[in-house]
Amino acid sequence: MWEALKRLYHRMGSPKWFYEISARWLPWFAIPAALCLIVGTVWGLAFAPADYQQGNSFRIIYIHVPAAILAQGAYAMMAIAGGIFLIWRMKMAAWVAAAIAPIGASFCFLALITGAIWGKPTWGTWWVWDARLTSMLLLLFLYFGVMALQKAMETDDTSAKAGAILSLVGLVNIPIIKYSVEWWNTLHQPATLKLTEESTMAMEMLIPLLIMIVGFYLLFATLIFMRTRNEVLWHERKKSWVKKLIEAEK
Amino acid sequence: MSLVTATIKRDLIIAARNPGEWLNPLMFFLMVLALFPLAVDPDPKFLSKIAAGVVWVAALLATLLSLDALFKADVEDGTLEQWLASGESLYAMALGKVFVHWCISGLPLTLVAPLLALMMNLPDDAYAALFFSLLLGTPILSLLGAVGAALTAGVRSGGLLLSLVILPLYIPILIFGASAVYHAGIGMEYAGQLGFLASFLCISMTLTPFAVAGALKLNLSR
Amino acid sequence: MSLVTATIKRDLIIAARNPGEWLNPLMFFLMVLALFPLAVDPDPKFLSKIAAGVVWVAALLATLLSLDALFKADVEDGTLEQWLASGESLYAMALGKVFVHWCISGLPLTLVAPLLALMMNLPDDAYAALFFSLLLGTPILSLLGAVGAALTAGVRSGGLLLSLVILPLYIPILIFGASAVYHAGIGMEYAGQLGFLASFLCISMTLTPFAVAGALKLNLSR
Amino acid sequence: MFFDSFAEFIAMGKHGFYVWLCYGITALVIIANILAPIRQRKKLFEQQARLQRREKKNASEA
Amino acid sequence: MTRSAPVDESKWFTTHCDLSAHDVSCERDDRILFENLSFTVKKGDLIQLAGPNGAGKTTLLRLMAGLNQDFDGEVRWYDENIQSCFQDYARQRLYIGHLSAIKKVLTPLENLRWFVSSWPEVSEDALWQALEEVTLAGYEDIPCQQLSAGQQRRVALARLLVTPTPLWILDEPFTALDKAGVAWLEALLALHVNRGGSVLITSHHALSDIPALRQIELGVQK
Amino acid sequence: MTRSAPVDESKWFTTHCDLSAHDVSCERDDRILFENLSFTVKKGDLIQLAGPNGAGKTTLLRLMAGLNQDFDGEVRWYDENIQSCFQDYARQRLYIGHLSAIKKVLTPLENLRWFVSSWPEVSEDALWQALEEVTLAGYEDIPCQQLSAGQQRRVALARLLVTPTPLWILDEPFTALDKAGVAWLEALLALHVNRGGSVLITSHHALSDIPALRQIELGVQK
Ligand code: HEM
Ligand SMILES: Nc1ncnc2c1ncn2[C@@H]1O[C@H](COP(=O)(O)OP(=O)(O)OP(=O)(O)O)[C@@H](O)[C@H]1O
Ligand SMILES: Nc1ncnc2c1ncn2[C@@H]1O[C@H](COP(=O)(O)OP(=O)(O)OP(=O)(O)O)[C@@H](O)[C@H]1O
Ligand SMILES: [Mg+2]
Ligand SMILES: [Mg+2]
Repeated sequence: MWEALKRLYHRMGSPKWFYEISARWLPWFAIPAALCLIVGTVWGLAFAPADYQQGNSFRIIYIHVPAAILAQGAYAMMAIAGGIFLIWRMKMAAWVAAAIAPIGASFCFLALITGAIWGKPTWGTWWVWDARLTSMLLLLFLYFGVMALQKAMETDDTSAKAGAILSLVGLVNIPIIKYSVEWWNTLHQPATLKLTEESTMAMEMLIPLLIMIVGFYLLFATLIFMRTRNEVLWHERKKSWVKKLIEAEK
Repeated sequence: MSLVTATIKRDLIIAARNPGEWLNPLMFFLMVLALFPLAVDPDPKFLSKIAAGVVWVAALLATLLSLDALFKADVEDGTLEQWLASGESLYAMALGKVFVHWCISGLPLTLVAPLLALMMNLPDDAYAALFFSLLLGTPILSLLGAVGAALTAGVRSGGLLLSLVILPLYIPILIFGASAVYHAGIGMEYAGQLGFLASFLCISMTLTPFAVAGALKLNLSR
Repeated sequence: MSLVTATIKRDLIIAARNPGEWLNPLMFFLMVLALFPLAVDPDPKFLSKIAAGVVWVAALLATLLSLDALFKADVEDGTLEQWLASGESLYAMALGKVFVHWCISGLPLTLVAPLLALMMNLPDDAYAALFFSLLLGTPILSLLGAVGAALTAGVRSGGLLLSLVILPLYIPILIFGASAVYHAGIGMEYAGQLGFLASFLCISMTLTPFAVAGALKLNLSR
Repeated sequence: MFFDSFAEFIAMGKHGFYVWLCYGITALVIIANILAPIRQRKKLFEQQARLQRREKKNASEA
Repeated sequence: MTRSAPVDESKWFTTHCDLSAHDVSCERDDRILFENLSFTVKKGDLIQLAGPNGAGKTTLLRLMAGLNQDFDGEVRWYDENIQSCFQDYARQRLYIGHLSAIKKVLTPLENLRWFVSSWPEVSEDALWQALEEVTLAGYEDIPCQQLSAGQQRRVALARLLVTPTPLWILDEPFTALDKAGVAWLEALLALHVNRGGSVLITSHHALSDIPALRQIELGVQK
Repeated sequence: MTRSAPVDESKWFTTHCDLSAHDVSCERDDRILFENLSFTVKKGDLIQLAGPNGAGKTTLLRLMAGLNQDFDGEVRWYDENIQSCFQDYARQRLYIGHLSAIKKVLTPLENLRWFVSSWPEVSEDALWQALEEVTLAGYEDIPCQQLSAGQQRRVALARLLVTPTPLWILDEPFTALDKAGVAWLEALLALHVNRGGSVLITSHHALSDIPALRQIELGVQK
């Protein structure tokens, strides 16, 4: 078991192996992702009952919540991949981290924008400085910082290392940021505007949500594969296997 | 193609290759906006009262920070020296550089400010005023800022010095810009403030390039 | 004398010869404070309410701007390379540089902030809180900022990038610092916030130098 | 189907605008996320192919 | 790096050089660098400014190029003060200083294109040829930051091949060039002098092979 | 600039140099700079890295100095990887790169003092003597920004006279030196090699006079 894991780890370190295997894996993520997203969307939009309080605006939940969950998870994944790169010098990890950043940021943006749009009919305002919302906004800032830094560095190696260092520092800070924002919020904020509490959701509402969450995860995986494959090609472009690949394409 | 247009084109190409040049001021703008509710008070009513001022202060600071790099790279790599050696008009060069700077900082800022003002709960009536006051005001910020940037281009830790030189000059624009938005928000007339900004824009468009040209020459006569 | 103490001494001498290095952050602090009454509302009651937050925001921005130069000069003139070549601990070097930075930015700022808070009509009870929250908070700003400064030292227009990288990390300090002052102003307990700042200071004093050392190495391995 | 008619489905009570805006933006973001790596890949292939052609030409000249 | 693509020399330039220094004196920091220096640069002259470090070679070169007005005496172009006919003068001389004015994010071709934008008669073909001659064929489309120090200098020197000016003013042009590069540049200088051009140059390198060479020795440093 | 003040050479250093490269390979941007390079630097060796611009001389030098870890193969100091005995190694070699690590606001003496702070045994007197030998007597108390390029380089080179290390690693040390300076440095290198020291150097300058000289030719640029 341990040996098998170790072998997998070493193989994951091999870009060529990853490139070849990911081509075979991609459809196994992409097709279920599309299915889940389509089924979940249709179910959520057309078949799930309306919320008795919020009416139909509640259907936004089917993208809002999956996007919010993923945006947070993606940051942790990016930081961990960066850490693996820094500690074990595994280049694949750096490329995965670089691939995650824009995807995570766009999901973060989606969570924010769908939340804001949802806020208008429910709270009568696009934005309030609620703890949850604020910490999501700060997460977006963290993503921006990492991406801007990666862009600004001149060489591939420094860009990967700088991004990794910053995302690790950010990861350590996330709980602190979250704690401070929540503490701040409970002191300042009149508790009138709150996200719906852990409402006991009806089954017909919950199942499409779960399907959407699974769909978003699969989509996320697909996107990471696609981007990481590009990173592999770019960084290995002078290796003979990539050269052959490119020649064969013509 | 003259050296002026060639330089404008070149600077725009550089900005296009470094998206950070125009994205970073925008992100900074957003972040500074977020500081206030966090530090002061997130109550929507309160925010709606300070929104006009805070949005303007944030826009001003974002412009200020982006100015640091305006001439510094050109001084350090010798581009400016070549410009001066070419015998072409430094006045035109100054205007060209400011134009490019505004395109990559003031203009995007003006375009997104109304969106971000939503977060500050800006009164509905004030959006037009915010947009137009920024549209007239940000070019002035770029023009005046260019004077400071040119003066401090040769200085090592120029960023902070630049702020000190320029902030006092920015005060009138800040006052008129913010008050236009504030007055619009409480339903009052704000054409006067915009008029002031427009006329100030005309004056600074004609005068500041001279100052910029003079300051740039200073950096070189060593 | 070891290289660390020699460097601290040298940097302090440099700061003494360039008074701008420590005066500029102070003046910037003052100017940002002055912007708010002008842009928002000069009513003393209103000011007294926002004073805590605005003073903290201004202190944060002043620190941010002074960070840009922290490692840049050392990278560009080869000092850092020599440091690395010397084989001495980069961890110690990072701490030493941050210490000097705090001495010439955070410390003077902490000392004058109570004076300037007078202008913002800060409630009488809040002065002690302002002083102590800044005394504990500004070293954290310097420490976290050093990470950003080290990461962006090799980058051309680093100033803005640095802000983007660092601002989100500054939020908890801003929140606790400003709220300590605010609560003191309305006669409430603020030991909790100071406690948070103190413990955060301890954590960042032990951890950030590693990140700084790692980031500095990046700038050299070319 | 929860809705009685297609028009009702589009209207979503009074919240049609918000719901459809959300789903529209989401669709755009997802499509952009899918297209970006595909275009990146295409560009990479073209660029590298051009480079390899040039290298070959240089090698044969030398 | 041979002169593979000789330019059509009959058309190379229409005016000839007639630059003269009259009693030029200059001091920096209480120290007289040179005093009452007079000399002329005419058709076919190759003048090397020699002298130890800090003698004032760069200073003299810059004031001859019209980039520095902080001196006593007069520099004339065809009997007119260079400042009063600067536009004219600038089109007749090419100045390449220590700094190469290369933008790192742009390609060699884009950089060269900017350099010659004041000379609309220079064709795109000529630029490609020039880059080929400085052995940068194949590097035309690579950002300059990926080139070595010597290669970047070659991009700057490629201007010598495309801009039709009779007078070249060059400050340490041999820096960072390898042996082949040095030989090529020497040959180019000889060619330029032979076809009736003039060169004013500083270099610690011995330019012995060119018969037209004249040296001006600047004061010994103390 | 003669060797007026010879140091007590018997005490100059206690260890000798034993540095070896084993199958070192390095590539940058798709291009192999060198491959499977092996050589040793022993007592009395003077090794010059030669090759055209962009051949990778600086890169090789930096990795031999332990400043760059981005390569394949191994560099050893007395049969131990330099990274694992870095502290030790660092005290036995002196690295002077392109950048001189001179702080412009400090005087030559203060700069030199910082350089030697890791060697407490170096006396203040030795520093004065060293500055005198590089013909900077009288300039000890003048801020370095008022010195010319060559004079600043001399301040950096003065370290060769005071730090007792057997191995010198020098990147283009002749840059900006005038003829007297070049002769002096050549003599110093010969002396160092004669007394049992070792030198690893890059220079486009021909070091013909020193018998111990060995050249390592790096690949031709393409
Ligand atoms: C810009 C505004 C908003 C942001 C940034 C935001 C952010 C978040 C975040 C971070 C989560 C947590 C996901 C998780 O980890 O479980 C979440 C969940 C949720 N949000 Fe929002 N939200 C916003 C607006 C809204 C609005 C207006 C509503 C509805 C009135 C809403 C309803 C929900 C619900 C029902 C959940 C899932 C239940 C839960 O996990 O507690 N959100 N949102
Ligand atoms: N910005 C300045 N401020 C004050 N003095 C200066 C400045 N620049 C140069 N100098 C002084 O002018 C003198 C001449 O400098 P210059 O650069 O012309 O020398 P150089 O002959 O080109 O020397 P090198 O061979 O080292 O390039 C130097 O001694 C220097 O002290
Ligand atoms: N930061 C960098 N990123 C990418 N490539 C680099 C970098 N620095 C140098 N190179 C490449 O490495 C090669 C070798 O550079 P290096 O500076 O070692 O050359 P050199 O032999 O010292 O040349 P010179 O004689 O011009 O100083 C160059 O071709 C350059 O393109
Ligand atoms: Mg000179
Ligand atoms: Mg080199």
